[in-house]
Amino acid sequence: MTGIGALVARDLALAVRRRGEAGLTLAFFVMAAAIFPFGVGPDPLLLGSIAAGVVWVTALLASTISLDHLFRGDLEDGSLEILVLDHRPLEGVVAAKCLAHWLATGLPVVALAPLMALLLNFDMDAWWVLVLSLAIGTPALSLAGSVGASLVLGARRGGALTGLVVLPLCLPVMVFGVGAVEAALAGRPVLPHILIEAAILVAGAPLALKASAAALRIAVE
Amino acid sequence: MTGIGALVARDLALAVRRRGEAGLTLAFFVMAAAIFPFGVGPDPLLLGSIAAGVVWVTALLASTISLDHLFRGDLEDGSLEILVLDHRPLEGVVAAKCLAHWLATGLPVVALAPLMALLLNFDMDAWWVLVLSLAIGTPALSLAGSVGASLVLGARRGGALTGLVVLPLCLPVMVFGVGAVEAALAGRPVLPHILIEAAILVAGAPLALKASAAALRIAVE
Amino acid sequence: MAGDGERPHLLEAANLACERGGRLLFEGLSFSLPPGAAAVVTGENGSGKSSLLRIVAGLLPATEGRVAWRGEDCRREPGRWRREMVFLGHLDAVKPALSVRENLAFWGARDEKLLEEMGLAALAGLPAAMLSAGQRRRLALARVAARPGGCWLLDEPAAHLDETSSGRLERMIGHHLAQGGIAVVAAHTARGLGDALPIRLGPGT
Amino acid sequence: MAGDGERPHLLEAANLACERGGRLLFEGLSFSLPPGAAAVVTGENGSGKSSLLRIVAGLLPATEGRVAWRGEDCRREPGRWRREMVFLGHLDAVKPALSVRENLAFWGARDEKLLEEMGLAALAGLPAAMLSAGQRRRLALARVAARPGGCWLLDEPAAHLDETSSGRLERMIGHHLAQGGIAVVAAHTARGLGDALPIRLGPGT
Amino acid sequence: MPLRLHSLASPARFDRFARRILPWTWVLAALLIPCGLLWGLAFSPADYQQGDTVRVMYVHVPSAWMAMACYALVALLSASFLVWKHQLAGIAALAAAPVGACFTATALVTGSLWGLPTWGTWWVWDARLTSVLVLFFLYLGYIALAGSFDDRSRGLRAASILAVVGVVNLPVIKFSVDWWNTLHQPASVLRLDGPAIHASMLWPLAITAAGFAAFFAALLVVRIRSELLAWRIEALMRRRSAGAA
Ligand code: HEM
Ligand SMILES: Nc1ncnc2c1ncn2[C@@H]1O[C@H](COP(=O)(O)OP(=O)(O)OP(=O)(O)O)[C@@H](O)[C@H]1O
Ligand SMILES: Nc1ncnc2c1ncn2[C@@H]1O[C@H](COP(=O)(O)OP(=O)(O)OP(=O)(O)O)[C@@H](O)[C@H]1O
Ligand SMILES: [Mg+2]
Ligand SMILES: [Mg+2]
Repeated sequence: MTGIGALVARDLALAVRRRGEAGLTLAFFVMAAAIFPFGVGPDPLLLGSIAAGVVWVTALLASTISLDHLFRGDLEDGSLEILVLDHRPLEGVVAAKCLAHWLATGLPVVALAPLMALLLNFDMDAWWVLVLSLAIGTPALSLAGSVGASLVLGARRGGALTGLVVLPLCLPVMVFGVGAVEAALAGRPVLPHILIEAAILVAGAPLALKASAAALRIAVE
Repeated sequence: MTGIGALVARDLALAVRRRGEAGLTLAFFVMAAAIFPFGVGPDPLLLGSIAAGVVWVTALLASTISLDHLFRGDLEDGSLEILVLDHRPLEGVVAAKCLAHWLATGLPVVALAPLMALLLNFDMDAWWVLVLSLAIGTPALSLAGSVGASLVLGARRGGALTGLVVLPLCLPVMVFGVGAVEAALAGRPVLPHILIEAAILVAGAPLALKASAAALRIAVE
Repeated sequence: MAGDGERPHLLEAANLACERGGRLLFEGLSFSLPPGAAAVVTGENGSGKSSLLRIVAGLLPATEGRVAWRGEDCRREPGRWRREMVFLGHLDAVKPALSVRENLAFWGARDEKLLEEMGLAALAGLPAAMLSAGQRRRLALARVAARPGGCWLLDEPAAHLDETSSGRLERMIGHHLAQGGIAVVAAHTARGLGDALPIRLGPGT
Repeated sequence: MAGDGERPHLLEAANLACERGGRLLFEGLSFSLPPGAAAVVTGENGSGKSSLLRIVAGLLPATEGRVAWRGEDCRREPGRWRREMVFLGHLDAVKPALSVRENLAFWGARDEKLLEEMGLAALAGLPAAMLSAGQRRRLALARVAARPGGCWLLDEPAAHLDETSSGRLERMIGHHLAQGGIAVVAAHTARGLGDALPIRLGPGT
Repeated sequence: MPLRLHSLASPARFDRFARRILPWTWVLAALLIPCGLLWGLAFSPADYQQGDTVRVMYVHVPSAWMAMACYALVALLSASFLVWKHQLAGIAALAAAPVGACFTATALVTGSLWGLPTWGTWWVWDARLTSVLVLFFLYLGYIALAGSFDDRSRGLRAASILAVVGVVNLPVIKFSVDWWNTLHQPASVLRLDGPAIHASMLWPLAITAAGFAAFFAALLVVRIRSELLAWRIEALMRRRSAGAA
C-alpha cells in the first residue's frame, strides 16, 4: 500500500527538520553513561557487569524524553484532525511517527551502544548481542511510547503522567533485552531471549498502533 | 519587588495545573528508579554503589522530560509576546519559569532522594551529601535547561542546538554532584566538590537568565 | 436549489443533535445537498457551527442522528467518505518548519497552479513560519483547493483574508460547486454564497 | 483629528520603515495620536499590519525610524511605555488548562465585571480548552479591557467575533478612548472606527 | 464477562442485580475471612523453617492473587467497554481499579513485613517484588489518566485503552519467579502440576482467598453504584450550570 509509504516519507521529512530530539537524546544518553561509572568506581569487572543494564536503562529513559511532543505539535497546529480524517488508516500515520521517533531516539542509541560498551569496558565478545537486543528492543520502546504519548494528549497534564504511563509498558521488552545480554555473558544460549523480545515486538506492534490510533481519535474530539 | 513575586506565583499556579499533583511526580520517580534493578540486577551491593548515579540520572531525566514545553507552549499560544512586553524584566519571568520547573521536577528528586537511596540501599551515612548535592545541582539543571529550551525556539531549523547547549552546561554540575557523594563514601572531604558545584550555580544563574531572556526576545520577533 | 427531487442528494444529515459541556447546542437538525449545492452555517459564537462541521466530518460523535454520503452512513463506511471529503477547521494545519511548497506537498498537493490561484507563488519557497495570518490561511485553502469535486467542510474559511483573497475563495468554491462538488461553510455572514442553503443555529454564549 | 496642535500627542511614530524576508513592507511611515484618538491600519494580507503593530509595541526592531510615547523613545525608555501599553496579536494568549476566570487572573485581571462585559460570565468556570474560537477571542479582549486608558495595539481584534460581540468590542474601544486612551487597530475594514486616523499600507502578497 | 454485562448494561438492571447480590457477598466475606484467618493464624502448623512468620502468608498470598486477578478484571471490563461501548463496563473497571491498587499495596506491605525475618531485609529489587511494584504503578497510571481529562467520558476511554495495553505486564509478574532465580519462592499453589504445599496450609489459604474474593465483589458492587451516582450528579450539575448560561 503506497498510501502508507507516502505517510512515512512525509513524517520522516518533517522529522529531519526537527533534529532537536536526536540531539537531546544523545546528550542525555552520553551524560547518563558518563555519570554511572562514578558511583561504581574504577573496578572494571563491576563496571562491565552493569554495562548492559546501564545502556538499556539509558536507552529506555532517553526514548521517553521526547515523547511529549510526538503528537502534541500536530494536535496544536490542527494537522492531527486532518490526519485522523485521512482515508488511509490512522495506524499508518502512527507507525510513521513511531518510525520517525525511533530514528531520532532509538537509532542513535543503537549506533552508540558499542562505543558505550567499550567505555564501560563491557565484555566485547558479547557486544553484538547488546546491539542486536537494542536493535530489536528500541522500536518496541518507541511503540510503547507512542501509546503513552497519544493517551495523555487529551489530558490536562503531560510530563510525569507520560512517564508514569509509558515506563510500565516498556518494562517487558527491556527485561528480555537485558536477559539476552546477561545470557551471552554467562555463556548461556542467547536465542530464547532474543526470540521472546522479537515476539513481543511483533505481537505488540499491531496492538500498540491500534491503541495509539484510538487514543488520537479521542484527543481530537 | 512584588512584581516578580506575582510572576512566580502565576507560573507556579500554571505548573501545578499542568504537571499534576506531587503524588504523580513521586510515583514517576520511584517508577524510574525501579527500572534500574531490572537492568543491572538485584545485587544490593551493586545497586548501592550506583545509587547516587541512579538518583542523579533520574533527576536529569525529570528535568529534561518537561523541558520542551517550558516556553514552547507560551510561544505557540501567544503568551510569550505578552510576557516579553511585560514592564517587569523578562529575566524575572525566566527565573519564575525556572523556579516553577524546578519545583515540579527538581524539588521532588531532592525530597525523594533519601527514600530512593534507602531503597537502593545506599550507604546512609552519606545520604545528606546526596541530598545537598542535589539541592544545589537540580536548580542548575533547570537553569541550563531553560537556556537550551529558549534557544531552540529562536532557531527554527537548528533544533539540534538543545543537546549541544544543555550537555556542557549540565555535565559539570552532575560530575561534581556525584563527585561529592563519592568523596563522602570514600571518607574524603566533601566540601571542595560542593563548593565548586555551588560556584557553578551562583556564577551560572545570572548568565543563564540573561541568555534565556535574550533568546526569547529573538524568538518572538 | 437544495431539496429538488430529480438529482440524488450526495450529503444527507438526518435529525442531528449535539450536546457539549452539558449544553444542548442543536437537535433535530436535518439537511441534504445535491451535487453542486452549498450550505452556509451561521450563528453566534458558541452556537455550534464548528461542532456541526466536526460532527459531519466524523471527528465528533453526534449525540443523535446520522450523516450519509452517497446514501452510505459515514460512520459505518468511512473509507469512501474520507476519500472524497476535505475538512478545514479554525486551525490551518500548517507546518512552520516546512516551506509553503513543502506544506502543500505534505498534504499531497504538488500542483504548482494551486500556488498561483491562491496568490502564493511569490512565497512558495518561504518557510511557513514567515507567513502572515492571511497568507497562512490562504495556504490552508490551497490544500482544500487541491481536491475539488467532493465534499468541502470549511470553518470560517475567510478568517484573516483581505478583499482580494476573499474573491479568490469565492471563485475557488464556485469552481468546486461547478464540478458537482458540495460545500458546507460556517461563517458569520452569508455573503459570497448567495444561493446557498442557509442553516441558522440557535443562541450561543 | 490627529495632528491638531493644542493637545500633546501621546504616541508619535516618525518615518518608520520595515523590511522583512528581504521585502520592504513600508518606509517613511509617520503618524501621531493625541489622547482619545484611534488609528486603524488597513492593507492587504502581507502588507505589514501586524509587523507595524509589533514594531510599535517593541517586539520587532524597526529597520528605520522611531516610536515615542509621551515624548520618550519607547526603545530607550521601555519601562513606562510597557506599563501603559496593551498588545493583542493574532494569537489569543489563552491557557487551555486554566478556566476562563483563571486565565484573566493569570494576566492580573481579577475584575468580575470584565466577564460580564465580554459575555463570558456564563463560561467563567469552564476550562478555556472548551471555548469556541469566538469565545476565546472574547477572553483575549477581556484581558485588554482590563487595562483601559493607555495605548492599545489590537491586531484584527474582531477575528471570529459575531455581530453581538463586535458591538461589545466597539463599545469597549469607545470607552477606552473616552478615558483618554489611544488605540492602533489593524483590520480589514475600518467599520466601527469611523473617525479614526486611517493608515493604509502598500501592496501585500 | 461481556455476556454477563450485556444483561446488566442498563444502570437500572444493574441496580436490581446489585440489590440481590450484595447481601450474599457481604455474608460470604464476613464468614470466610475470619474463619480462614483464624484457622491460618491460630490453628495451622508453623513452618518447619520459618516458624510462625509463615502465617503472614495467609494475608499476603491471597492479596497478591487478588492484585493480579483484579487487574485482569479491569482489563477485561475495559476491553468490553471499548468493543461493545457499554458505559457500565468502563465505569465498573474504574470502580475496581482502586480496590485492586489496595490489594497490591497490601501484598507489597505484608510481603516486605515477611521479608524482614526471612530474607533479613524488608525490600530487595527482586524481579517478583519489582514487578508487583510496577503493577501498582500501572494501577496508579490508570487512575491518574482517567482523572486528568476535563471530560470524564473521554478520560474513561483513554484509561481503558491503557488498561488493555497494560495486560502485557501480567505474565511478567506471574512468571517472573520462574524466569529469574530470585529470592521469592516460585508458585507452589497455582501450578499446572497440582499444589505443592501441605493441605493443612492449603485449606486456610484457599478459604481466606475465597473470602477476599467475596469481599472484593461486595466492594466492587458498592463502588460501581456510587460511581454511577457520581456520573449522574455531574451530568445534572453540568446541565444546571449550562442552563444558567
Ligand atoms: C514486597 C515483597 C513481596 C511481594 C511484592 C510478593 C508478591 C507475591 C505475589 C505477586 C505472589 C503471587 C504469586 C503467584 O500467584 O504466582 C506471591 C506469592 C507468595 N509469596 Fe510473596 N511477595 C513478597 C514477599 C514475600 C516473602 C518475604 C515471602 C516469604 C519468604 C513470600 C512468600 C510467598 C509465598 C509462599 C507465595 C505463594 C506462592 C504460591 O504458592 O504461588 N513473599 N508473592
Ligand atoms: N472540547 C469541548 N468540550 C466541551 N464543550 C465544548 C468544546 N468545544 C466547544 N465546546 C462548547 O460548545 C459550544 C459550541 O462550540 P463551537 O466551537 O461549535 O461554537 P461555534 O459556533 O463554532 O462558535 P465560533 O463562532 O466562536 O467558532 C460552545 O459553547 C463551547 O463552549
Ligand atoms: N517572522 C517573519 N520573518 C520574515 N518575514 C516575515 C515574518 N513574518 C511575516 N513576514 C513577512 O512580512 C510580511 C508582512 O507580514 P504581516 O504579518 O505584517 O502582514 P499582515 O499585514 O499582518 O498580513 P495579514 O493581514 O495576513 O495579517 C509578509 O509578507 C510576511 O511574509
Ligand atoms: Mg467555530
Ligand atoms: Mg497580521
